[in-house]
Amino acid sequence: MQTTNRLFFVIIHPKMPIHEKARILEHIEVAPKRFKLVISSLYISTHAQPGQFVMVRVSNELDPLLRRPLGINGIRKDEHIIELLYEVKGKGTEILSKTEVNELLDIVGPLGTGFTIKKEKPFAIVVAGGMGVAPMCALIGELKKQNKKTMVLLGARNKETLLCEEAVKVQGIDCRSITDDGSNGRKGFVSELLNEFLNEMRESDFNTSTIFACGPKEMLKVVAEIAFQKKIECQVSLEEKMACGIGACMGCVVKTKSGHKKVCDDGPVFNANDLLW
Amino acid sequence: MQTTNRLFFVIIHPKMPIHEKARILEHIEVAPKRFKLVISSLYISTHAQPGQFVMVRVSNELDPLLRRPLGINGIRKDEHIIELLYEVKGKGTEILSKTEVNELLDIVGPLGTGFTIKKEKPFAIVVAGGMGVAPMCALIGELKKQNKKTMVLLGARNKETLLCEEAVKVQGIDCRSITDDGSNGRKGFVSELLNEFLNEMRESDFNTSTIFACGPKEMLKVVAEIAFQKKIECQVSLEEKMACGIGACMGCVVKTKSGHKKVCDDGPVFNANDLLW
Amino acid sequence: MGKLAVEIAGIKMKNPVMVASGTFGYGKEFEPFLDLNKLGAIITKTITLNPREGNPPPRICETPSGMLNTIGLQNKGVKNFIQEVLPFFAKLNTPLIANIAGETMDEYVEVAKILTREAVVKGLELNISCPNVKKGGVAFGVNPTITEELVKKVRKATHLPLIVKLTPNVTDIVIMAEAAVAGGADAVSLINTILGMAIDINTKKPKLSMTVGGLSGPAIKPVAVRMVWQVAQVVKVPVIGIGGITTWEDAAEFMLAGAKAVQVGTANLINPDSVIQVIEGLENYYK
Amino acid sequence: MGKLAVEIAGIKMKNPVMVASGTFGYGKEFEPFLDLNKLGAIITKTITLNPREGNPPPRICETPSGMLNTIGLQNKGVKNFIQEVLPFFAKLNTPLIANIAGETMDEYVEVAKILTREAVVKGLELNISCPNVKKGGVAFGVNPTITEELVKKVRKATHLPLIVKLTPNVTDIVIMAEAAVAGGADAVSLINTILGMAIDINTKKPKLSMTVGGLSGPAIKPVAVRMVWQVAQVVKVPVIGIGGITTWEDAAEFMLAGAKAVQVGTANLINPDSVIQVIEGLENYYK
Ligand SMILES: Cc1cc2nc3c(=O)[nH]c(=O)nc-3n(C[C@H](O)[C@H](O)[C@H](O)COP(=O)(O)OP(=O)(O)OC[C@H]3O[C@@H](n4cnc5c(N)ncnc54)[C@H](O)[C@@H]3O)c2cc1C
Ligand SMILES: Cc1cc2nc3c(=O)[nH]c(=O)nc-3n(C[C@H](O)[C@H](O)[C@H](O)COP(=O)(O)OP(=O)(O)OC[C@H]3O[C@@H](n4cnc5c(N)ncnc54)[C@H](O)[C@@H]3O)c2cc1C
Ligand SMILES: Cc1cc2nc3c(=O)[nH]c(=O)nc-3n(C[C@H](O)[C@H](O)[C@H](O)COP(=O)(O)O)c2cc1C
Ligand SMILES: Cc1cc2nc3c(=O)[nH]c(=O)nc-3n(C[C@H](O)[C@H](O)[C@H](O)COP(=O)(O)O)c2cc1C
Ligand code: FES
Ligand code: FES
Repeated sequence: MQTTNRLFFVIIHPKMPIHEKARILEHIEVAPKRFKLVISSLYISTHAQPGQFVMVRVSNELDPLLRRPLGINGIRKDEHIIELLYEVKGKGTEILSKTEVNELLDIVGPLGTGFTIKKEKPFAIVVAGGMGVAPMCALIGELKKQNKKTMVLLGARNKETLLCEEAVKVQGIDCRSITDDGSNGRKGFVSELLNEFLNEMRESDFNTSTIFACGPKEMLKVVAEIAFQKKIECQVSLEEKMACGIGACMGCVVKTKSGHKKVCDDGPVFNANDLLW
Repeated sequence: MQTTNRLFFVIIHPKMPIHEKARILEHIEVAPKRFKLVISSLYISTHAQPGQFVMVRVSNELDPLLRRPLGINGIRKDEHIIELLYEVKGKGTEILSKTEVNELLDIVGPLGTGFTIKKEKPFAIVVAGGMGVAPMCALIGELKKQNKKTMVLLGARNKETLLCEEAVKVQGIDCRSITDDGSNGRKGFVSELLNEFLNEMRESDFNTSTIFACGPKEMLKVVAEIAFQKKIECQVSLEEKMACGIGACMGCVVKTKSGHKKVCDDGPVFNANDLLW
Repeated sequence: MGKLAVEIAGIKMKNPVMVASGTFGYGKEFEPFLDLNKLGAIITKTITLNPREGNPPPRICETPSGMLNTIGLQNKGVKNFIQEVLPFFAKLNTPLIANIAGETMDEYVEVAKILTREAVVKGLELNISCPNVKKGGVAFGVNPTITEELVKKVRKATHLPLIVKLTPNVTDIVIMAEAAVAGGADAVSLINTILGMAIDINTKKPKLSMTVGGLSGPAIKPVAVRMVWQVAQVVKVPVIGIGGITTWEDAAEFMLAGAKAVQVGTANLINPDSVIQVIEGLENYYK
Repeated sequence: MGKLAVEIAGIKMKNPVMVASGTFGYGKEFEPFLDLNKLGAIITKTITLNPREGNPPPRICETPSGMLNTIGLQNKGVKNFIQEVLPFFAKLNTPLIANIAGETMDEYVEVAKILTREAVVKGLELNISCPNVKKGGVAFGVNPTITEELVKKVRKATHLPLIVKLTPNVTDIVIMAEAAVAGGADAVSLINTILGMAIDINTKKPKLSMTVGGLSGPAIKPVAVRMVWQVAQVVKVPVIGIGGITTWEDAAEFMLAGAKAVQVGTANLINPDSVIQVIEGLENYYK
């Protein structure tokens, strides 16, 4: 809630999260048990980078105690708005899903190290599985702004839970999708789409491409393996149980080639090659 | 939630509470931090006696953990409705105050041993201090039904928190009131009204009168002392911290001349003479 | 007998879900809410030789996801129990386990002997968290030598299945469990409440009349699961898990930690039908 | 200096509210949320002689009104601390207390010696919940003789104010506090986390990589208040209360139990500005 001395922190703190109560502007069930939250936050919308997240306090009581991490799904800087997209999994997200428009949401953010979009890489392949699509929407928007040639590959359990496809397509961005049960037309895993698309690509474009991936760990592993084989840069966004989200508790580490790294601070986005899966 | 074998329990269980989720029909802030809850409950409205209470679960989470005891303020048998009247004190009642019409309220009731209205006592003096008025409204209704000659004496901190006076008066029942700050006209404690009224009464009516009292412990003590001096029967409704409300945990005892008694089961209404204050 | 049927310390139960001592009154209070015949077993509130008035109020207070109590073993004594309470249980087909305590070892032995004569009593649970009057009020159950001696004495006094209920207020719960088993326990149950305290900052006084009390409820579940897991890896007798169980998932968690059965305590006070929810949930889970 | 100013073990503080070891990173992480110069003192995450990788993930899980952690004292060792972290604290006017631990007594002594040379370090807090490698991994802090010996050794190695942080996983916390004082502690702080455990019923595996972990947060507050109260009645040195403090009311409760100062732990992780709320609340309360 403290907002003084911001300028000072700009200098010493490249990442400067704040703790604020932000107003809910919209809250819609976009698919069964999947909700979109539209929130007013001048500060977070101004500073957020694709791949970053916020920590949400879902209750003022002591149970559930911990904040829930949710990726930033959309950044609408002009409107001072951020969007979250989440699935109801357990009791925290269940409580969250009951909050109503006009209520204040207690959030800390923007947090973490997001995706790195590099000048020297004109091609982007975005791979999202399930709710892993959430942070990818913000990324896709930024890729478009930076004129990257982007292919979006989406996987989900079924047609109903395949989110954001339309939103990507209306922006004129290439997008293919697949579902576990084939209910959207094609059956299988998103890694198949990736293999297929890489076969269509010119191999000479591989080293000027980046794969950005988010989704279940098993999916990320397969994607990372493919990227490694083809020598394509691969950035993956990981999930780990978190207490603080700000790098203070060391609770959220993953094993990397250079020791334990904090998902909330060093990540959530990591170079796939640095990880010990 | 179990409602089978009711008839069976009627026989072996004179008090037969149930656990149910009852719909909220109205929820109004009748005074600052004072709320009235109107709830649909066929079972409780049918069986409740004046002076009984319900145990309310204000949250599905584990904090706050315990149910909150609230007296039954109104019993509208024909409409299958009960009313509660409560003050926001701490976090439980704070959460309760946020529940909305049409939500289901998780309650156990009716509980406890209420007031005893005796054939041989045609005169009733109802003394209520502060939120102690809550269970008295149900009692007053019943006294009227049984054609008792009733005087209601109400005390409160100030005019704003002096509740139910109008509701009593429109029924044509005598009612006097007093406030700590004099903001309703007269300044002082409700025990003064009692002394005054007893002075107006014929002493010969004392042994055919009952004083029914509910309010802060200090007030009840004074009322009990007055009743003892004048040899008037006095029933007081007590409060004690409760866990179960159904007589199982022994958590809510008060000291009486015959040992520890459970407020939730032997009470909340006790004969003032039985208590060790 | 369904899939969930178990035998603990020789007591046959329809399912491994009991109600914990002191949180289920004498059973009667729960009749309006559930069918008592569905329970695995009913453990009574602690019974002592002589009637006890218990501690003065206030006796309970709420804490984050838990509660403190200092009931002080209020009960009308073993004789009254046999006369007034036992007949009710004779009509049920759920085994009744009598939880007992004393201020001296002799009192434990005496109560055990008296209850052993009662056919309705199917087992005894020893509450060793009780203050040992001869040792300045320190609980019996925090000393392994005293625990073993006490269990041995009660063991000699009864042929009934003997469950020893351990207190968590010790450095090493495994040593205490081993002492109970060495003394002749047929099963151990754990945990009893953890010593805690709360102060009202307005009155500046403790919230409980006796200053300290026993912490129970979901807050203590992680401690209970840990202790059950530690003990289950070492002792050969069945372990009964207790502490913060409010849902079938909690009960399953204790079973995975090594408990053969569980007891539902504080949850009964919050939702009087909790134990039925736990049983039905487990029936589903193990089906 | 305001009304709340205190001196604990010779360390002057603006107010009695510190941040607990391991829950405030190295302070920097909280700069965006609060003014570090407002705190009574900052306790570092535990520092060991050599760098430690800590335990594998998963390291934390949520429990009712609490959390379990098994960080495993991940830190880059005392040398790195002096080079990389200390300079930051040199710029603050809030006293820095270094929390230290070792796998052997010699390691404790060594770290204490090294840090005593650093002017920025205003005091030491001994984390004696650490497993004692020579004694099969049982924590130093569960044995009074070992505790006293350890404290004595560190006492000889440093002239800095010495706070001994007690573990609650003992039968009698008072004996442990007395041992620490006998060894030369200038203050005791309590409690560290309570051993706990949680199992995921879907995967059937423990939720923490090391199976057991430390329980912290509001759930343990009643246990912590009780222990602080027990210890404060007996020892002559200042008692620092820790355990589940999330509001100023909680802090006041510990002060009423006899604590001269408090530490805010888990609450920092939930609301990064918690400690400021606590300080401002106390300022109001004691005004
Ligand atoms: C950086 C990051 C970004 C995320 N972004 C999104 C998103 O945009 N949309 C979305 O739907 N989900 C996202 N998740 C997953 C989301 O945090 C969990 O689904 C959520 O915390 C579950 O909480 P619960 O109370 O419903 O579940 P419970 O099972 O009750 O949670 C219990 C505890 O486990 C933690 N937990 C449970 N699942 C996860 C998980 N997958 N990752 C981390 N912690 C977990 C909770 O935070 C809580 O502490 C993200 C996770 C991380 C780490
Ligand atoms: C039989 C009975 C009938 C009652 N009827 C009414 C009523 O009709 N209207 C009304 O406004 N209040 C009534 N009360 C008081 C009401 O129960 C408390 O105000 C309420 O429980 C406070 O809860 P909280 O969470 O807001 O406060 P907190 O202070 O957060 O509560 C903490 C704990 O203390 C208990 N507690 C706090 N105050 C009391 C109290 N005065 N009596 C018993 N337990 C308490 C709570 O139930 C809870 O367990 C009644 C109490 C009893 C025992
Ligand atoms: C109000 C109350 C009274 C209790 N009385 C007894 C008792 O008489 N004897 C006993 O052995 N345990 C007693 N206990 C302890 C419980 O049986 C149980 O061991 C403990 O509460 C932990 O389980 P829980 O968290 O499920 O409640 C009591 C607990 C509560 C809450
Ligand atoms: C994530 C985490 C890490 C901790 N690390 C340490 C540590 O390194 N050294 C230590 O002495 N205590 C450590 N603790 C214990 C806390 O300092 C504190 O004693 C305990 O958590 C109880 O206080 P709380 O309930 O306010 O958190 C840690 C606690 C947590 C939650
Ligand atoms: S969640 Fe605390 S360091 Fe990452
Ligand atoms: S509240 Fe449990 S016996 Fe009265």
